[in-house]
Amino acid sequence: MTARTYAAHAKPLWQRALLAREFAIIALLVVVYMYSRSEVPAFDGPLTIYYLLLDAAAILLIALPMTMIIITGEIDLSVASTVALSSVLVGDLHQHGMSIPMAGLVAILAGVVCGAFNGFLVAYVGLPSLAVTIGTLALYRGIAVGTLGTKAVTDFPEKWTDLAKQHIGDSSYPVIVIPFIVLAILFALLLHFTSFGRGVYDIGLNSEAAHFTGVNVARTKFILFVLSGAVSAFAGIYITLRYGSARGDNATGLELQVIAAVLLGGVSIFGGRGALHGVIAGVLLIGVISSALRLEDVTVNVINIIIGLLLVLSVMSTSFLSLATRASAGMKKRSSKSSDARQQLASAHHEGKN
Amino acid sequence: MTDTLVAPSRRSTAQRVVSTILTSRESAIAFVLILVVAAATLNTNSFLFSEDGWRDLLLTPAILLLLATGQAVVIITRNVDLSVGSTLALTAYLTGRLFVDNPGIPIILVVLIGMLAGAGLGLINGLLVALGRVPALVITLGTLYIYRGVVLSWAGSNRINASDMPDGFLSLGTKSILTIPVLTILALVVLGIVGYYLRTARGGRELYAIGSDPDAANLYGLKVRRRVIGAFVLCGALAGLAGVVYAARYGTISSGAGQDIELQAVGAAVIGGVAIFGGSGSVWGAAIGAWLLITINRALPILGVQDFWQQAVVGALILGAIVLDRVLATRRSRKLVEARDIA
Amino acid sequence: MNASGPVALQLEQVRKSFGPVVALRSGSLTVHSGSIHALVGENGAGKSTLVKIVAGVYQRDGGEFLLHGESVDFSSTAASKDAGIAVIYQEPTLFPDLSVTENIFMGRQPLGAGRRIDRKAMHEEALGLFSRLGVNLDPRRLAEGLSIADQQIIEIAKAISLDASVLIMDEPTAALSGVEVERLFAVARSLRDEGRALVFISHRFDEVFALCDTVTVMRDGDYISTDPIAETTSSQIVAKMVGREVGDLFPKTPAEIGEPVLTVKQLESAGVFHDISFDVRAGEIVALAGLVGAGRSEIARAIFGVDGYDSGTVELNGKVVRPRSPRAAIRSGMGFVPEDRRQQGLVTEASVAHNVAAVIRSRIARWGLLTNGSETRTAGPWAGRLEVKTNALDMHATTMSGGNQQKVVIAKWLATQPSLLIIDEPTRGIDIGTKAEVHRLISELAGQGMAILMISSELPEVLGMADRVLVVHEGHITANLDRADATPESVMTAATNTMEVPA
Amino acid sequence: GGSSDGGDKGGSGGSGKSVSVTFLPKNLGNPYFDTSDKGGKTAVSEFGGKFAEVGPEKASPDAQVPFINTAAQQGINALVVSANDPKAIGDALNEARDAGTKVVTFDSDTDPKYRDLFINQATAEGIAKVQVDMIAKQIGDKGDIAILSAAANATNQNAWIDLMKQDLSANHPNIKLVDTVYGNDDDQTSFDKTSALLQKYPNLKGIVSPTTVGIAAAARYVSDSEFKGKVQVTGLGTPNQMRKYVEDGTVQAFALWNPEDLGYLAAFAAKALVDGKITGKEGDTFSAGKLGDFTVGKDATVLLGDPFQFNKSNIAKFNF
Ligand SMILES: Nc1ncnc2c1ncn2[C@@H]1O[C@H](COP(=O)(O)OP(=O)(O)OP(=O)(O)O)[C@@H](O)[C@H]1O
Ligand SMILES: Nc1ncnc2c1ncn2[C@@H]1O[C@H](COP(=O)(O)OP(=O)(O)OP(=O)(O)O)[C@@H](O)[C@H]1O
Ligand SMILES: [Mg+2]
Ligand SMILES: [Mg+2]
Repeated sequence: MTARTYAAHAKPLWQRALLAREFAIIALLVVVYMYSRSEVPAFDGPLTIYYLLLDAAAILLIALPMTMIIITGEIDLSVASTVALSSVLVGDLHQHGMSIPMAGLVAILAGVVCGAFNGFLVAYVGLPSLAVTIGTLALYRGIAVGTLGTKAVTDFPEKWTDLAKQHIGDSSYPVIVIPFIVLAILFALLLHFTSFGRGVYDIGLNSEAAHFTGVNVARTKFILFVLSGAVSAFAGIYITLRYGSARGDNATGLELQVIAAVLLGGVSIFGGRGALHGVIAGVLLIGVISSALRLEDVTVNVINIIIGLLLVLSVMSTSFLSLATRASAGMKKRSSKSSDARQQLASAHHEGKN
Repeated sequence: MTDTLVAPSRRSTAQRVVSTILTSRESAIAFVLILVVAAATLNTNSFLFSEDGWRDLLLTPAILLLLATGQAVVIITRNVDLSVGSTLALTAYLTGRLFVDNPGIPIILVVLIGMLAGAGLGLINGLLVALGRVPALVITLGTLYIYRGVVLSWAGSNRINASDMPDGFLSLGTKSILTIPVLTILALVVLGIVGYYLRTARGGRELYAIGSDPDAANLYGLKVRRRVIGAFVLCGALAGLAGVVYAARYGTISSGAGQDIELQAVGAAVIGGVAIFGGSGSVWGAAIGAWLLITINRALPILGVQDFWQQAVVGALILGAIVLDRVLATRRSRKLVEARDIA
Repeated sequence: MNASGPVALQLEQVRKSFGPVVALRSGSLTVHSGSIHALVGENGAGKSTLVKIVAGVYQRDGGEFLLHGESVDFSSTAASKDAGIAVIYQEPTLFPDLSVTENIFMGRQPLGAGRRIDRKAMHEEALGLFSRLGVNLDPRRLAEGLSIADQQIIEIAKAISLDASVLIMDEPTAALSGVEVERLFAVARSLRDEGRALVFISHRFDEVFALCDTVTVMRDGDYISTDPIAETTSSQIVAKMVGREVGDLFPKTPAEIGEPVLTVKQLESAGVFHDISFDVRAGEIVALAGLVGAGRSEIARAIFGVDGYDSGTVELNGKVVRPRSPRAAIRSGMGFVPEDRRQQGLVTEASVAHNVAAVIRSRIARWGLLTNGSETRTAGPWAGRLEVKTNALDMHATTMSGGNQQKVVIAKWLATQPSLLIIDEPTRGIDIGTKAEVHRLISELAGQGMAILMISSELPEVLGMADRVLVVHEGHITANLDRADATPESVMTAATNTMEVPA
Repeated sequence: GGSSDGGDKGGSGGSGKSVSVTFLPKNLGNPYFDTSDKGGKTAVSEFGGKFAEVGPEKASPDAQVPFINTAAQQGINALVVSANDPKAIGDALNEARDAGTKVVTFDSDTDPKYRDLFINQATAEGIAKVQVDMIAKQIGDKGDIAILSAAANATNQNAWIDLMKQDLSANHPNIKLVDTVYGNDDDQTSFDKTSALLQKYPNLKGIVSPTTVGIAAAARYVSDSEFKGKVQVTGLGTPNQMRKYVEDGTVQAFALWNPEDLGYLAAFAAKALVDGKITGKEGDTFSAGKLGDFTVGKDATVLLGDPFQFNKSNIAKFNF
């Protein structure tokens, strides 16, 4: 039998790159950045990039695991509460005489436990992640607030609080970008260049088919939630040191900021679609916009409106795009939820979600 | 929910009703609520047996009750509305502004305008979700920011004070009929109407059908989009009403009103047995869930639990509720599968 | 069974395609009031598509569609319902969270005072429908957890309660028992006698001949013929359906049968299947036959570890396979081509290369790292061996025809070089040409010593391909027939009769 | 280095030219700050500078930091800030100072090392004392009282509460402080906390709320409850918020300084710093427009004056 051979790609590289959604976000980021540099007073100063990265660092970090979780079609709303819990732990332990590295280690372990608890309920008990993490959002935050009560721990050694804000050499980049870059590379390798990462996409596109091809759906989700807990805890340590203050109400509302940025970065809330470079661009885009608007003395409310609009518009644009392509393919998409009740009974792994 | 197997049950209607009530999720939550009230009352008599204690027990949950009712309707259609807190802030501020800018404006008109404004915001959500085919979670996350930003820009640092609003309106916040606060009666009437509609009107049942299986609903020929939009409008209108109630109850309104209340509304619905993926649950359950959340918040300090721990208790409650649901559902379906062997 | 009433429903040259897949090329159908019209054709002939166009689920790309003589164009199922068309879809469309009564009356519940739903009247009406259909169902129970047969009954009750002038039933009997089928037929006849037009789709010829008065045959999206039932025979119909000699569809080549590869011992799963024991040898093709809903797919899923089971063991090449883990099954040397390739077999929104390499990707990774390039290089030869038709390996599987998709699924599993391949409904919804290719491939694989466990609802396929036939009925194996003993009669008896003693 | 003057990072720095002053309140949407910032704006326009008001939605330190950073980037001449945390925003403030911005805190201070000057509305002792005196008088110097504060770690509130406790135990042995609860400067939370307090302590005689949001919420709750007249509410509030409750008798008296004057003074102090007239040294003097001359005290602190008591007889004269 003379086997057929195939081209690897239907379209040339430049077309594939241009049509990708990530490209649009990166292009928008570049445009907004260039515009701000030339039009916004003081935006081209040396501090802009530094502060922008300091502010965005926590979101950038947490966005890494969040991207993967959303690609599997799940969501983690408890990240900011994990940040707070980790912050409170670092503070409390430090107050009781533990060194910062030790306290940080314990906090990361606590983050792993938080993530594992979410992951267990979602992946192995089969509960919807939206409901589970709304619950743990309140639970973890409650433990954080309860632990410190009225106190705020602020007497951190300067060695450590300075580290969180240090510049790399003489550059305008803060040191925190180093762990971020290391983690970003690891996550990018994991998501885009391993079999595990392929499984993550498969789960989001069709978790039933993934299960049938031997992807361990439950374990994959569990691991992602654990990663999310660990990275959130790390971000919690960073936030604590950066502000030199451990409080139960640190990072309130951060979860929605992370999710907004991830979605803006081109990840589909339905799962199965998205890439880390888009997400990073999404976070930075929000950072650049907020920073430029603040420099223009625009108040936070207007910034919020703009970010909200951007989010709605960007999501609508994907859905219109996909609607258009689907229409041109003449396909009526049947929902991924099987109409057959048997599968739901047969295995708890396939939680129907839309 | 009836647990009967394949063959028609031979039990009488009365028996069936009794057993349904006894085994329902709503009564389980109501039971927990009674326990909480009893424990707090044993500890401090005045929690229940004082004029103010009794009034607060009934009155404090009114706002969340309205929000949870609307939220439950949306969740039943397999959607969610995160923007209710921002909607509440907008309509609460609008209420105050109406009184400030139009002295002598009839109260009933203000209530209507508040509800209409809320309905309008709900309509925006509904249109974006139904026509844009974008998940409600994302859309309403976006409108949460946008609506909140609008109040902040509009109100700025302006605050509406009690002295800006007529006494007739403010007294709504505390007036009682037969010891039952007026606002509670209002919330209960709304709850009754919505609950009755969901249970006995065709449109209400269609909401359940849509949430149960949206594709089947389409195949069946139900007007899915219209109903989903309707659910969002209702939810918005109730959030609008909640805004008016907020103004009457608290008397001061700033742009930060109702921050973070959206997750409480979703939590109340979930605790009350509304499945997060639609199709089942009732507004009664959501209402009792709201009542429980608020009452626990009030009871904890009395029970000697520092109020810093309240949020943790709420979280544990939500998790307990969904895990319980899963356990019961698994048990029920196993029974149904095994029943096939016997049949 | 003759001169019936005026033409109720008429379709002429209706066309419909889904992207590159042409589902209907020239669909034509003329149904008279007061008659029961059979629509037959092989899997994928386009019957359901035709039905869905009538129902307003899909809009036709071209052609005529007349209802009671008037040209119509339904944009939604609501519109067709209003026009008096009731449809039972092939796949049940129930609301699992609602009671069976509500499922029947959704959107048109009887109303009492104050436009309030009159539950009592509704339940009574439902009970009336159930007794007419001869079933004993609690009108208040939830639809969740109903067996396929019961679900189908609800669909039927829903359709007949609509009081429609045109009633279309897409394989309503596939999961029903003999008695239930008889009841349905009685109801159908009485509806016909009331002057309604009925369309009946079934793969069972005995039913077609017992119930219908006219038959239309379709093949590959084309209209073939319409004949009065009295003037045709089943072999004529089969010939029209298939369009060529049946024989060359099943190029079974004898293979050397070796040692047992798969051994299943007393597999048990409450409510699903019971006491399942059998083995499959190297080079052997074993078919699981039975009615839809008999539990064959469930057995296969349990063996492969997609579902769990309560007790029993599965051994591959003498080693026990860990339950509930497809990974373990794959590692031990199993492959599984599932019945629903869009939902279970493929990630349709991913590329061909991604799908073909899906199972073996951890093997082709270097130092744990995987690139698109290495996937494409690995996938290419396997896609080529199966002659998958696509212009590039990064095309999404969404755009492919069913037959091509099936080839991708098979390529994916062949790439793992399994010692046992389980194939559920290997040729469902595949055109005739590809069908023969798939059959040839299965034979060839068996010839190379692979053990094959095949599940098929098509009797000719079972009889043509299998070395041995296991018949499943309600979760029990009711017959174990050698190729020589397997006849349509022996298989059908075992498939419908519980009393049969397992061989 | 408070006196470094490398302030040409893109702003319009340098004395003599127009001075840019940015007010950063604890949060937006707070009428107290609205009033004080209004005073600041008046002052800035009097000396012909450039005024801006920015701030976060929620009163939390991490939300204030980006605004401080922005001020540093803009190279504005002076930042007038009410701190949500004495330490958490400190480093950011110092960075802004390094970039040449003068930092004046008002209303709520940071650690002295993070700012050039603190404009104190009144001495903490004075504020604590006036509140203790008011409640003691209103409840007849005996009985249970509770405190409804703002956020659990608000600097100024906590300082006053500590001083009030000392004053109570030293001078008012028959008054018992039974609880301190936190309303987070949120209307709804403060309201519900009041309700919980009254339930938990049926014998409560008085509630002291050293925060404007808290006192209004407590008064609103009490005014409609069976406790009206039985439980006294006092503390720090603005006349407009409290007018209704003073008139209907729920509240006999409450205290506050004039927040508008506070902002006004802060702006002039900022200007004096920018112009190099003062450096924050004890004994420095500067003039603040219509308010007259002020002298810098210990720890680089400038005192506005004594708190003022509002009651039925004088409240009609005030509108802020
Ligand atoms: N939504 C869809 N998207 C793409 N292709 C489709 C879709 N629905 C049907 N097809 C294709 O159209 C063809 C006809 O399918 P159809 O379901 O009408 O066949 P059928 O005659 O009803 O078969 P069966 O006897 O198996 O029910 C098949 O090749 C099928 O794969
Ligand atoms: N709704 C349901 N919920 C749970 N179990 C069900 C349901 N419907 C059917 N089952 C069980 O699943 C078994 C078979 O289902 P299925 O239709 O997959 O069988 P099959 O023989 O593989 O048929 P097919 O020809 O469709 O492949 C039945 O014996 C029944 O007990
Ligand atoms: Mg079909
Ligand atoms: Mg099957």
